[in-house]
Amino acid sequence: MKSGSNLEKVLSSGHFAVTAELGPPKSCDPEVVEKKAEILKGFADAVNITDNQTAIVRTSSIATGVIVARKGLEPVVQMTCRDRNRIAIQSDLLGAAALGIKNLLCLTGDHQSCGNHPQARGVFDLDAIQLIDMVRRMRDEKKFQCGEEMSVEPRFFIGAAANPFADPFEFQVIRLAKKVTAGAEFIQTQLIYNVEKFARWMKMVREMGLHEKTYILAGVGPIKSAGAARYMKNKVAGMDVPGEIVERLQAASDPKAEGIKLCLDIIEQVRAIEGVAGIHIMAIEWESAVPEIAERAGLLPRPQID
Amino acid sequence: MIIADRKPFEEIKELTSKAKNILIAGCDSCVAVCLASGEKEVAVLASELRMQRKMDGLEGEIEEIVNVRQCENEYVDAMRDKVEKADLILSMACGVGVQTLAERFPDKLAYPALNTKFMGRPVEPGVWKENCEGCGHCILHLTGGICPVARCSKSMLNGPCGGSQGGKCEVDPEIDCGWQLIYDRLSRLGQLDALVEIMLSKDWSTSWSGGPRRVIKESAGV
Amino acid sequence: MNFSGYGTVRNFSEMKGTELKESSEKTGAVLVVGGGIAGMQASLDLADSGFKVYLAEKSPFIGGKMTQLDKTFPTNDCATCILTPRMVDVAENKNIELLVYSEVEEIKGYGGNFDVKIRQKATYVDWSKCTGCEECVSKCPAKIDDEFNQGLGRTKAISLPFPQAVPKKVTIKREFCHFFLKGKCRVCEKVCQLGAIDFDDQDQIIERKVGAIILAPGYEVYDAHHSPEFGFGRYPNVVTSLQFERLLSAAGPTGGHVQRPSDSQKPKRIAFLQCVGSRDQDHGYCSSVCCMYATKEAILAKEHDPDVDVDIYIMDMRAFGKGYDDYYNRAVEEYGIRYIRCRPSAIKEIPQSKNLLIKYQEGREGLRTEEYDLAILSVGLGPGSSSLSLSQKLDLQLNEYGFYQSDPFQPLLSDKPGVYVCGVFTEPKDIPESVIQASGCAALAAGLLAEARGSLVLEKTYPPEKDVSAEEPRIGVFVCHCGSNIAGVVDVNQVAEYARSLPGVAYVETDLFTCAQDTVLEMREKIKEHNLNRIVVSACTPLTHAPLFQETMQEAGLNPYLFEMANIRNQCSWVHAREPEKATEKAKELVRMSVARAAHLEPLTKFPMPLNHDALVVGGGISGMTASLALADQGFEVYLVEREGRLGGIANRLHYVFENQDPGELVTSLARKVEEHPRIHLYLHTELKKFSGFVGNFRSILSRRTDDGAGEEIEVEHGAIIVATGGQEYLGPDYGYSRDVRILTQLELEEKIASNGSVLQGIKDVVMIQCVGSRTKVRPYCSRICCGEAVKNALRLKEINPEARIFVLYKDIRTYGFMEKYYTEAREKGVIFVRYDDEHLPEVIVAGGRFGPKSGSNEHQRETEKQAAPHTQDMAFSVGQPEPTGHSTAATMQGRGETSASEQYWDSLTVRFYEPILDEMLELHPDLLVLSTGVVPSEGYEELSRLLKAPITQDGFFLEAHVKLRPVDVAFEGIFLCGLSHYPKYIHESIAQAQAAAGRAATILSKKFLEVGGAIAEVDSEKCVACLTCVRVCPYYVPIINVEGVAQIDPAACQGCGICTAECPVRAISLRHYLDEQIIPKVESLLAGVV
Amino acid sequence: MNQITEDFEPQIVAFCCRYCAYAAADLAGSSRIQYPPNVKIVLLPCSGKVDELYLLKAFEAEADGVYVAGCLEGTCHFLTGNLRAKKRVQYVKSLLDEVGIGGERLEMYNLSSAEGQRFAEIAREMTERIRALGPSPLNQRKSKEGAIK
Repeated sequence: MKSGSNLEKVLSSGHFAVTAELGPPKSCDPEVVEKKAEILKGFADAVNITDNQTAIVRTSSIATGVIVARKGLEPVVQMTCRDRNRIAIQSDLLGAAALGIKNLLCLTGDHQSCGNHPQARGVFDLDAIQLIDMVRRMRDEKKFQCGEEMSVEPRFFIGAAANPFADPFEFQVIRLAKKVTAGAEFIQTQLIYNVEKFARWMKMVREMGLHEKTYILAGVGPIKSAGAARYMKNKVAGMDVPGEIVERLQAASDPKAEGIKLCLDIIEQVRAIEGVAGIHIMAIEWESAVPEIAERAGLLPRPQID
Repeated sequence: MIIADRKPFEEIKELTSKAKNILIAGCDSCVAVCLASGEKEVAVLASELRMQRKMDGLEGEIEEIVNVRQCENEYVDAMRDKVEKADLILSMACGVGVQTLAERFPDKLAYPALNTKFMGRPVEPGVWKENCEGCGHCILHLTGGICPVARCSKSMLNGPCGGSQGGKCEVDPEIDCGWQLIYDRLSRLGQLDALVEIMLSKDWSTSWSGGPRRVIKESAGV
Repeated sequence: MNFSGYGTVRNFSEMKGTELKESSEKTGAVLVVGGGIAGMQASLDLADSGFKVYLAEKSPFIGGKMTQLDKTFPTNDCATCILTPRMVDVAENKNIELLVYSEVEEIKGYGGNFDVKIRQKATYVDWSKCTGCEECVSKCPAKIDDEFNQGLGRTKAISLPFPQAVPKKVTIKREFCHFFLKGKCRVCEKVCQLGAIDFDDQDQIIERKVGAIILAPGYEVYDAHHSPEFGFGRYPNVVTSLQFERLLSAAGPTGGHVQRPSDSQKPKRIAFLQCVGSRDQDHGYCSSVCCMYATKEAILAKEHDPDVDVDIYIMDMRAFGKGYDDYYNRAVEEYGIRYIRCRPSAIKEIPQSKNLLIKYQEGREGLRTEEYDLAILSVGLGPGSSSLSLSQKLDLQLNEYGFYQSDPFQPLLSDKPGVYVCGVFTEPKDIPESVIQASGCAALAAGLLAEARGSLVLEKTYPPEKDVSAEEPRIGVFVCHCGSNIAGVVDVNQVAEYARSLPGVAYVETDLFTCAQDTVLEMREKIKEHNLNRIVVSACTPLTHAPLFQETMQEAGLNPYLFEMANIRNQCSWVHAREPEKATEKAKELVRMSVARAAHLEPLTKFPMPLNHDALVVGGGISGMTASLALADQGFEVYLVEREGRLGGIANRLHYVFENQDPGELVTSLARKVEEHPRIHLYLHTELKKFSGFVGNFRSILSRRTDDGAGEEIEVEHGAIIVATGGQEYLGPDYGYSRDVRILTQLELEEKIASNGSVLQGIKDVVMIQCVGSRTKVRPYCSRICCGEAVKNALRLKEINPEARIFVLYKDIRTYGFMEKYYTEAREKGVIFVRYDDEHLPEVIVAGGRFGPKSGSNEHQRETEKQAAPHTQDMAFSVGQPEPTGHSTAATMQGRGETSASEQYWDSLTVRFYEPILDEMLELHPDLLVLSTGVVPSEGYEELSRLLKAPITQDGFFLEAHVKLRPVDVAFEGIFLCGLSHYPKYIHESIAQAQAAAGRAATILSKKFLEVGGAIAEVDSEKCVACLTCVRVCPYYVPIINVEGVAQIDPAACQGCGICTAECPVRAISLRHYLDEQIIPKVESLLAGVV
Repeated sequence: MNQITEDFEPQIVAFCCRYCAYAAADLAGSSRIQYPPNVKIVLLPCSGKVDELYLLKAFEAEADGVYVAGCLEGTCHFLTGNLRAKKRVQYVKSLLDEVGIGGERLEMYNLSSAEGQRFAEIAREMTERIRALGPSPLNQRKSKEGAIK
């Protein structure tokens, strides 16, 4: 055990893991977080707390993670390289560990131009791989990035993201390998709507044996409407939403119900792919859908491991 | 070379509104080659200002001068006669030129008429793109001759982010994904292996982050 | 080149000393008969390469039929815009004697020495006095139909044919003149203040000695009265295409408003009837241009009024030239012009509305009737009015249609040595083909008379030029009354008075006609008397009159660039006639502007630049060999480079043409001549590797593969280069090609027929598919020769086995010109032609699958598609083809849809296609399927294009400088094109174009020096920052960054447009004669109000 | 204001290429097509010779309107000159807008040498346009003339 987190336990004991996502509010109201945590509690092994997702300012992911943990739900704190240099990141990680955070997802981060402060200077002192490497050395070698030693090390279960739909396709697998080498113990993927392409990607992952070195959680999520699907298809970089999906939602009499049905179909398909160790359900601002999805996908109850 | 672009006239009008005699100083170096300065752009701006000032009832003369490089003391010093007659030097050089003027003529106002943008090159007539941000430690030998520091929006060193799609950057589909270009070029050269290596944290102290920099060539010292 | 005339070299006599001259027994002059575009081109090429030219034209102006055109296809270039400068060049050329209103009376002698008599008709106007002011025209009481406007407008018995006419002189038409008819009037004589009218004028006989004669007498359009079924002359709203051209023209009788004659209303529905006077029983030939001009006129009608509906009744759309199919496609897709595949037999008029009814057959539905407001008869091209008498005088035999049909392998030669033929005289053809033939004739005549080159050309000498550089401006202002043309509106004296007050003006006078002979003579004296160093003529337009005054200045020892004109007639008195006071004010302003510019003018001199007189020819096919011989025969050294180890190119695979000659023999005889010619240096196994320099002084590196495989590099210097890199057969995988030995290309069939025709005797059923690899999405161009190939081979097969059934599946049969008769013959002999279109493509079924044409929406396809391997094994097909069980091999026309189970015939060859008249799918099992595959450029064309800076079209063919008037020149000067590298074409067309390329190259190579300088761009190397802007913007690729690291503009190549000067960010480039210091003061002086 | 507009005779400079626009102006003359006398032509070899500075200098010298006339697009005697001119005219229009003179006082036209009628139309169109806009804000000719008188 690297961290002793619930998520790490679930995965290492061979269970099919379920993680969800919880977006902090654009305010400092803790009740919003608490409400969402209550909804998700018992339906996921851990929940990701996003770090100023899409470069929009929100409550800090570490603080939100602590609130969530108080509610009895295990957080996966996300950490991006956009807003902090290596000094700030290390400092924040020490703080997070001191507050009991055990899971860390390391990301480069969406570009500041995507968010609500496009004039901000992007830091990008490190990239995601360099971040993973740094966190692993902090934990395993008890060293700061500069090489200095520390007495008590932060013990994180280190995660990273992967996007099977970005280009160049083949290179994304190489990049995954680099992340694994750097120290990524679990991987959460971009939202999957093109299962065929994901399966091809997984094939390459398996060929490189990466699925044996890291836990791969397939990113899934319900879509509320054909309009939302079309938006993701056309406007969101790094997303691959096939036309049939848009058409399927378009044709549905109750698009929301169809969106959940679609998500369940995809879960069923990705579960069958060798090397997929769990799913990561992204239902941002639709957290209430997570229990239904977990239930109908037959993923309940969640295992309790001591 | 250094690529620059003229400031909007509205802004130049503001900058010059209090001055009487104005000397517009162009530079025949990088900024002329990227068509932001040189005798012609100086004359165009001078003509615009003369007309605007006449309409606004402002007095004074607009003079024009262009020198070889506005970032060299000797060339700038040769402007002295004309500078003396002016209240304001409106520089159509890059930021380096403006600062040279300010330094050589400590009692004169030297204002910029251009926005200095980046180091780059023309990719087609009328279009210039950024290639180098002067980070101080070149790694082009590792990345197929394409700079990830300047040409990746996040200066990532280990490959593209998840926003790379169809060879384009998530920031703007007009921007090529620098990493796609690196990948394509190394794959053409059969050197994709190089990308498997993890590139560790970059030493940014050689860049602007290390404070204003200088280069010393001992042998060139007089 | 500019209009001033200083661009022409006057130093030919210096060439007498060069090695080009051997003896002077032949006469170094040429008679060109016909002043249309072909005659003008031949005259200019010869005059520019050291020969005296007499240009005889029967009408009172030059320019021919093209002067009447509004626009030209496929670029919609304005005909006047491109033609007028050319006419002015002819008129100004010192070595061309213009004999207009003249006809050949008698020709005696032989090649090298002819004596010709020319009758110059009486004009009843002394042209040495006439200034073209047209005062007489406005007063003449005899109104007549305007011939130039095809009778749609009115003119006078004394008139200028049209405003831009060259020469700009009036002529009295005796048959309409009141004085000649009734014995009194003479109004013109009274109003002419120059005394130019001469009622006693007589025809003159002019005698000249010439070494060669070029016949370019042109054509007449078919007289539509001879087809009474269409009602021309009876129904007012039936007009000819040439009349419609005048209605479209902004300078035409209606000012460019399309109106129907009966009521001057805008037509809403227009019909074109094609082939009126072509492709009928009396005219067994195709006029070659009508499909395209009708398309052009239809497009223009649509541009005039987008709401108009245009239908074109057509049999085949013959868009066989470069860019033509694209133009046709745009007509259909962008303009919505409807092409109806039918030939109506008559037009009927509705008497009340004067609308017109046309009946036509549509598919199986039978007759339909359409109603139109206006019907246009696309009249064909018939023999010229003087063709017959001319041919009789020379004892030349015209063909059944009245054209002089030449030998396809010697297309520009007549039967009479020393007499060359070009233009529509030999066959109906379009402008570029006429221009090509004319340049080719020039080359051949120059070859015949090579030894006499330079013996008769004029060198005009002027007194030494006065150095005015140190002088203050002393400007002489000459204000012209132009009779009453200016003075009737503008107060000329007030203008003159005002001019005296302007700074720098030393002398002012007013003239009745400044351009009158005696005034011009006096101007010389005034220049000397008043020590003038700048001249401003305030009169008409510099476009026509500057050369006259500039020459006068030179005669007075003043540099001709110290001249400026104020256009107070065309741009003032004529256009402000109702506002005399304002016009006078404006005239003063125009004079003020001209004086301001004149004060800043500087003298410019031209200087001689030495050049290399050798030529490099790339490509040793028929075109390359022909071009080489045409140059070598003129005395130039030629380096001929061929990539392969053998001369002949694609022609090595051709075996016969329609007229039965053998291209193989042609190749053999050309190759022998090339190899034996002392001036041709042949390099086989050699390619062009490097190329640099400018017109007159190129340097190339050739790379030759040697036997040891090492290769060697050869450096050659040359003054011009001819690209003759040819083309190759398209060999795509369409229609199952390369999958079955029974599927051949036309060339493969031709080889078969020629080598072993007897094996084909048993062939019963043959299908030919046209447009394979042509007119597709990937290759949208027409390969021009495939229809002829198919008809030619079909006729051969019919000869071998008259019982053979031959089906030709085609989109349009494009047997233009005299080839039409072979198409007719093929149909008479039972060859079946079935039309298909893009919606109904034929399908071929062989073992291995079903095949259509390669459909190509994918842009990358062209790059990636591989040429299918041609058959390497000897073709095993013969009578004993595998017989499908239970069926005869004979084509079974099964009909009706999908019923046949083609799988049954797995070993048979099946062709399925749609038959439009029956409206049914048919299926054939031919013994032979012949694919009429197109022509594609030779490999390496892209690299060559980059090397030469010679642009290519998107289809890969080299792009000429102007599609109509410069068809063998490349925009980058000194490079010329011919043969298939330019576009697919027949052998006779390649030969003519190769000779034309030689003729054009000779205009450079024959000069002892290139005269360069004048109004060209110049770089101030001190200011240049080598930013490359000029290099990138020059449309002629002239500027380079030289070894000193600054821009350099070759004075011989600069065209003087000034684009680079306006782009240069450091203002390092200036265009002489249009300096900023000359232009800006001109503008400022206008606005300064008072100088 | 109306009073001024009626009295106002704009000074308009037309930069014309030799091969088409200038020839069209000549043809308008030969055809005696009438147009207002406010337009004064400056002859250039090609519309591509027209420099941004020529246009600005004309306005600086108090022209009320300026236009450039070249060959029809695609048929420039010098291949691309008229397209270059078009871009420069567009650019100077934006400069004139910035300065406050107004880009609508400058225009680019294309016509063939056979279009004398079109030349006259353009001259009319431009004169009417400038007349409606009134004198250039820089135009002080009236007062100068007054002073001279």
